[in-house]
Amino acid sequence: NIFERKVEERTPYVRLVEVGEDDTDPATWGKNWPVQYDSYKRTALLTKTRFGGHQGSESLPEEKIDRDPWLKRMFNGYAFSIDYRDRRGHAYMLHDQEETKRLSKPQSGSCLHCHASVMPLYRQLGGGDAMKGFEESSTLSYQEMSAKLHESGHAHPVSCVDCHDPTDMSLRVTRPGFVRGIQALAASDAPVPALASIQLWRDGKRSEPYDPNRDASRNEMRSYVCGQCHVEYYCGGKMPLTVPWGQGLTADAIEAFWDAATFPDGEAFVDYTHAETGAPVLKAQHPEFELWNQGVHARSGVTCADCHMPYVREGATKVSDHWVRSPLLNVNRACQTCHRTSEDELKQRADVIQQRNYDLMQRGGAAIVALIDAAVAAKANGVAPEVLAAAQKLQRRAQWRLDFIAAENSMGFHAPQEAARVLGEAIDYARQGEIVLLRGAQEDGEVAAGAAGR
Amino acid sequence: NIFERKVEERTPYVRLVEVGEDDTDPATWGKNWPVQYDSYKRTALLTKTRFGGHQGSESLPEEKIDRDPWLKRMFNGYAFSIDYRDRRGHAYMLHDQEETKRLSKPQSGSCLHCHASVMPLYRQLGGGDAMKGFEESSTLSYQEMSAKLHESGHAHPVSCVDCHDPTDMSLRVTRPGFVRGIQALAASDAPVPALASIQLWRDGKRSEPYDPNRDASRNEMRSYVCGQCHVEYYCGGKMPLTVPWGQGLTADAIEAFWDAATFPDGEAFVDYTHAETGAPVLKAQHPEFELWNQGVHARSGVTCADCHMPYVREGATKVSDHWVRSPLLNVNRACQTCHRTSEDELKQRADVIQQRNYDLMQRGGAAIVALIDAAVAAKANGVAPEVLAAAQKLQRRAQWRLDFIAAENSMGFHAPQEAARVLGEAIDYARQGEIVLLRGAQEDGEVAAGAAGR
Amino acid sequence: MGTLPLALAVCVGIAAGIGGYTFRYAKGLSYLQTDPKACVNCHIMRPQYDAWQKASHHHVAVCVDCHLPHDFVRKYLAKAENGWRHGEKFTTQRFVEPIVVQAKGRAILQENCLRCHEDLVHAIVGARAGISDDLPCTHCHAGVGHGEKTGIGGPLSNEERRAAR
Ligand code: HEC
Ligand code: HEC
Ligand code: HEC
Ligand code: HEC
Ligand code: HEC
Ligand code: HEC
Ligand code: HEC
Ligand code: HEC
Ligand code: HEC
Ligand code: HEC
Ligand code: HEC
Ligand code: HEC
Ligand code: HEC
Ligand code: HEC
Ligand SMILES: [Ca+2]
Ligand SMILES: [Ca+2]
Repeated sequence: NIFERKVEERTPYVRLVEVGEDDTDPATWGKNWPVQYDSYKRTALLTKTRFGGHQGSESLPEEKIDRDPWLKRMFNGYAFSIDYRDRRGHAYMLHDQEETKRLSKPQSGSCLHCHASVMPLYRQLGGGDAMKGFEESSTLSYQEMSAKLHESGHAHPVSCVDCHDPTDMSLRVTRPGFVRGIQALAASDAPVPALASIQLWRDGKRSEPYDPNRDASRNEMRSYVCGQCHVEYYCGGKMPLTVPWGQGLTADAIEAFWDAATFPDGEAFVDYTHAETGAPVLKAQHPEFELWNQGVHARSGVTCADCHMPYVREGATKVSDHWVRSPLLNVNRACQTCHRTSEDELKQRADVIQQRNYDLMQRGGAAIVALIDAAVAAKANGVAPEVLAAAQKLQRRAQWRLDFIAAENSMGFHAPQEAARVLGEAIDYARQGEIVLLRGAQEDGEVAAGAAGR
Repeated sequence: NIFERKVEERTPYVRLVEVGEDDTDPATWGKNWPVQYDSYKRTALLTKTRFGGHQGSESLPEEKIDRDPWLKRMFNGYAFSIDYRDRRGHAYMLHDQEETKRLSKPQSGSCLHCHASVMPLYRQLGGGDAMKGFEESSTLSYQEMSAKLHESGHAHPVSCVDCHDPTDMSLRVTRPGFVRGIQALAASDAPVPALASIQLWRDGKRSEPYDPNRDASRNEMRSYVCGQCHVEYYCGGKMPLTVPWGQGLTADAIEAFWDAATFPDGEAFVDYTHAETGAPVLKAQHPEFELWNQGVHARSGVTCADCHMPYVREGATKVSDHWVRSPLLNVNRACQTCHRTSEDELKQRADVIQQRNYDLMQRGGAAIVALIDAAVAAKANGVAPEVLAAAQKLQRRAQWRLDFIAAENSMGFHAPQEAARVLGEAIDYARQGEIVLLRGAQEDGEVAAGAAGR
Repeated sequence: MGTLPLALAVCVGIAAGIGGYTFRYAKGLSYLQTDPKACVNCHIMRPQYDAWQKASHHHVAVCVDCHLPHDFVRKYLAKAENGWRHGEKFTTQRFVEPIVVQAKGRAILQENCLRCHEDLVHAIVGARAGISDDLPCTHCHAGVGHGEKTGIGGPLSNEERRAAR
């Protein structure tokens, strides 16, 4: 093609020091890329927006479970009912994990998968094979793994090497959990309108499994690097860390995946048994990548980095702002290059979206509490087992959906309509559960159990 | 406004014949503006999309109440349970109104407000004063008014003169119902992020009431002309045609307006009493203008005409396509002029939005039917009056919200998240109503009635 | 502008088969000028012309700065090529509306963004970047030339003129 011309090859930086796969200390990389390093360090600053950043003191983010008591009620029987706080900047990820009272219950060594620059340790554990070390880690307790991490000298929060190839600084993903998850997604036939490279791979030979580092476009990598961690997961002792995308990325598809899943011991998959109702329920964690995928931004090729790491002019050059934070603190760069409207108007648009989502979510909170209350009462009155079972099934569906949006960190912004749809279903299932119990109490378990069947 | 640019070019024309306020026959105007007239006549063509246009035969659109039986159940006790069909092109508006079996019940003469080029008749009735004639019309029966219309020779569907000032062809609104509604909105302090001219008027002297024809921007007029008819209304015999915007344009604000409204005889406002449950309920009609106002398109200054009457290049000039129809039949002109993506992708985006809305709406239908069933059963078992009253209150809220989205004609597209939020609330209230009845049946009306209070 | 390239382009253009009619109508020679007015000799370019005047670059860049390649020979080849294609399409009215920059046109755009802004963006035009990259400048800066997307839909097609089902 006569129009092709090589862009003038020029190294965009001078390498003062060599960096390699085992250099997890960002300070070392900072010698070569001081601008990015400086902004990276700013993630230690306290940020705060209406729903984002964190409320609470510099020392400790606010307890979500105190702010929204229905969360605590929903998690009754699980460590999240002990301590569950606002998230904050990347600089804190390791510290905040080590501080959480959730560790008063046994936790898996795999917790470090997303809270530290853990790859060298995985390789060490697996005798050079990171995948092996990754599986190994789930058999260790958090405390054992944590000790090894500190010995190994790699006790850093997410670092340059986790997202960048040290040879050429291009983006790459490193996390085994994500790689397995995205490969399962590619192998499925779930629609992926926002991830073109997966469709391309599906249409191809499929001789080798989908490899994000080989097959994804640069633009997709700008979201994949975040998808390494900002995703729903199972991270307990009974099986290796699992990212549940084998049937798709929607709340419904992931629920179907967990419903079909079994532990190695053959038992049906479950996160915990609700302390008051006895329902075998699921826990959703920060499905940012999953929800974003359902939105029109994702469909339009707008990536996490576009909004959370917008380019910023630094003197004579433009660099990616590594101060990963709420875009609402940065609307002119994070939104206005694409949206030609006032900063104020853009903030209001986001706020309207978040307010609607917040209201519907609180409605869901009231509904789930009512269901739990009804179940407790019904048990006290000796409700028929099949009636209770039907109600428990509905509680599982309702909680999953409510938690999916409550645990997601954009207060619905990443996919406004989808988030509202999921909350609408959550409310319906919670109320249906209550109805099943009330009908049951009227001595017709039949009808009730029937009514509950999907 | 950034979109003003899109409407700058004016089409030159030669006036072959004079047209005035009483020229309701579009053929006359067509002599001056043949291109617009040609496309205007195309509204007689049968159009069909997945959710838009109309299913059914050339002769008669499909019955909505047969396709979705829960609609029929919801409307039990009201004329809409007799006959309620898909809408179709403007050319049919008068014919379809004259054909509907809803006329087997007494209907107001004001029905013609939005189905015919009725202004000359209003002036005639009011002895020159259209506003007076407009009020007069509500005291006449549909049949009386219809007879006058045909005598008067103005029996045409919406015509040029209804949207255009014959002196200079500029847009103008003519319908008294709309003018009163928008003036009440302006006088209120409800937020109007999408209607800048109202905010301007509010910030001004307010010496005279807001006048859309004087105060609105040209871009706003591109939606106002449609807002003359594509709005929620009361159109019965007990008071003049009312457009209920005195507290705002959201489903909640309009509900609050009706809840506070009374008929001249002092009775509380109600559309009908549900035949099975006895609930005093509301009927929502095509709130396109209201829902559109809640969406990001409206906030961005994207008007009805932009999508439903896109500019079409005619040689060196451009004209507005007067073949008002579904934009999904016209994506390259209706969407691609603003969106940098393929026709196929845009169709899919709209389809995903509509599918989610459809699913949630069907869920709402199941919930409302369950509530009505429960009420019937409870009445049979002699439920306590205060319990029934509480359930009826909830039925009114639930039906209003469900109908607001079901009667709206874009299947949620005009404001996807808001539509889902409203449906989520509808489901919640319907289920709460059922719960109140079941609890009531357990001999504790107290709790129940309490639980129902907002 | 020198006569050699002009002659060259005209030859190429004519050889490429520009109908005399179009050439007169559209002042096909306009393809050998840099004056934006030359582009609006085709009313079809009017929306972009109007929008360009209100966009951020109108005082620093004209149409050809962004839409035509800038090394000598290819510039005139492209002009002739476009001149022929646009002209041909314009006379036959066979083109998709709203007009949208095609892949080739996008590559030229990207190249021109870099031509003027290389110093600023060298840091972000990383290893996996370049003009064949899927993260072009217009991913974020689509508005630099014309602000919001411009262009209008074409006239009703024959299918549409017949019943629409
Ligand atoms: C179109 C812009 C946009 C895109 C794309 C986007 N986000 Fe966001 N994100 C936002 C906004 C706006 C918020 C709300 C921030 C707030 O409430 O202060 C948010 C919130 C968040 C939060 C919580 C931030 C805080 O300060 O608490 C996280 C975490 C997050 N997003 C991660 C992601 C990830 C991971 C992706 C990609 C899979 C992504 N986002 C894609 C705009 C975006
Ligand atoms: C290795 C795991 C990991 C990766 C990779 C990662 N994050 Fe995070 N992110 C976290 C953790 C853990 C936290 C919470 C830290 C805390 O609360 O102490 C967090 C917090 C955040 C926040 C909240 C910041 C605030 O001020 O509240 C945002 C926004 C965010 N991440 C976005 C992103 C984006 C965008 C990417 C990709 C460019 C990304 N993250 C990549 C693990 C990760
Ligand atoms: C797949 C990635 C991943 C895994 C595995 C993971 N986390 Fe996190 N964690 C995150 C992200 C992303 C955030 C920030 C978003 C949020 O807070 O919802 C976070 C936030 C946190 C926080 C701060 C907010 C809070 O919840 O109080 C704590 C504490 C935490 N994680 C502890 C743990 C523990 C303990 C485990 C192991 C059971 C674990 N994490 C496993 C990704 C992960
Ligand atoms: C959570 C993921 C993540 C981490 C951690 C991270 N980066 Fe980046 N970095 C990105 C993304 C995303 C880009 C944009 C790359 C692109 O657009 O191709 C980027 C771009 C860069 C670039 C290319 C120029 C530019 O600014 O766009 C450099 C250099 C860079 N990062 C250096 C660093 C250094 C040094 C560190 C550690 C101090 C670091 N990065 C940590 C995600 C990360
Ligand atoms: C790289 C480009 C880009 C960036 C950055 C971006 N957007 Fe968007 N935004 C889009 C596109 C594309 C759409 C889809 C509609 C369209 O095609 O214009 C969209 C749609 C939206 C919508 C309507 C759809 C929805 O999901 O509600 C809102 C609201 C919005 N953006 C707000 C924001 C805000 C706030 C930010 C910053 C936090 C932002 N956008 C950042 C490109 C972007
Ligand atoms: C951004 C584009 C857009 C705007 C602005 C818009 N609409 Fe729509 N409208 C649509 C789409 C898309 C549909 C769905 C059509 C379908 O399902 O076939 C629709 C459907 C409709 C329908 C039903 C059409 C049919 O074929 O059944 C009506 C009536 C309607 N809109 C009226 C309005 C009115 C009145 C306004 C302004 C108050 C408006 N629309 C603003 C895009 C728009
Ligand atoms: C005078 C009242 C009136 C005005 C003004 C009006 N409409 Fe309508 N519109 C109707 C009626 C009545 C129907 C239904 C006709 C039928 O079903 O027979 C309708 C139908 C439609 C449909 C459905 C067409 C189809 O193919 O299904 C669309 C779309 C629509 N209108 C959009 C608009 C837009 C956009 C405007 C403003 C430019 C507008 N209308 C102005 C009364 C009006
Ligand atoms: C404020 C304007 C307005 C008033 C008043 C009004 N209509 Fe309509 N009517 C519309 C619009 C807009 C449509 C098309 C959208 C739709 O079908 O939902 C429509 C559609 C219809 C249709 C075709 C679809 C259907 O419902 O079967 C009939 C029949 C109809 N109206 C009858 C009536 C009757 C009878 C009255 C008086 C009680 C009336 N209209 C009053 C605006 C109005
Ligand atoms: C339901 C409302 C409505 C009706 C009825 C209507 N028009 Fe229009 N017309 C519009 C709108 C909206 C525009 C766009 C005006 C603008 O952008 O300022 C328009 C524009 C025009 C223009 C200006 C040039 C152009 O095409 O934009 C002419 C001329 C015109 N209409 C003629 C007619 C004729 C003749 C009739 C009757 C056969 C008619 N109109 C019926 C709404 C209507
Ligand atoms: C006159 C310009 C214009 C037209 C015409 C238009 N849009 Fe948009 N659209 C926008 C703007 C502006 C936004 C808001 C996001 C942004 O700022 O880019 C948007 C947002 C959207 C969104 C995301 C927000 C939401 O409500 O879901 C979708 C989907 C969309 N448009 C589809 C369409 C379709 C389909 C059509 C044609 C039927 C259409 N648009 C016509 C300008 C337009
Ligand atoms: C600063 C660079 C720049 C200048 C100067 C410029 N354009 Fe463009 N032009 C663009 C970009 C970027 C696009 C693609 C816009 C998009 O992707 O929506 C474009 C698109 C177009 C298109 C295709 C329509 C479309 O939306 O894809 C035409 C035609 C066009 N330009 C003509 C012109 C004409 C004529 C002039 C001079 C009056 C001009 N351009 C000046 C950058 C420019
Ligand atoms: C002979 C009439 C005519 C003239 C003169 C003209 N154009 Fe065009 N232009 C067209 C037509 C017709 C198209 C649509 C061609 C197509 O769709 O392949 C077009 C398309 C374009 C496109 C987008 C299509 C693509 O392939 O990317 C750009 C950019 C463009 N013209 C720029 C210009 C510039 C710059 C000038 C002046 C130097 C110019 N045009 C002069 C008729 C013309
Ligand atoms: C002929 C040289 C030239 C070309 C070609 C050019 N630019 Fe520029 N651009 C400039 C100059 C000079 C400025 C500074 C203008 C000013 O300060 O007002 C500028 C300013 C900008 C700005 C900042 C102002 C704004 O609009 O936000 C952006 C962004 C930009 N250019 C992007 C681009 C992109 C993207 C392209 C390719 C589509 C491009 N430029 C093509 C010369 C050029
Ligand atoms: C992912 C989004 C994105 C992409 C891709 C992108 N930019 Fe930018 N660009 C931005 C943002 C955000 C700013 C604002 C930076 C600031 O305000 O500090 C910017 C600023 C600029 C400026 C103005 C700098 C100034 O303040 O004077 C120019 C010029 C520019 N970009 C050119 C380009 C060119 C050329 C390309 C392609 C090589 C490009 N951009 C690609 C997001 C992007
Ligand atoms: Ca989980
Ligand atoms: Ca009504």
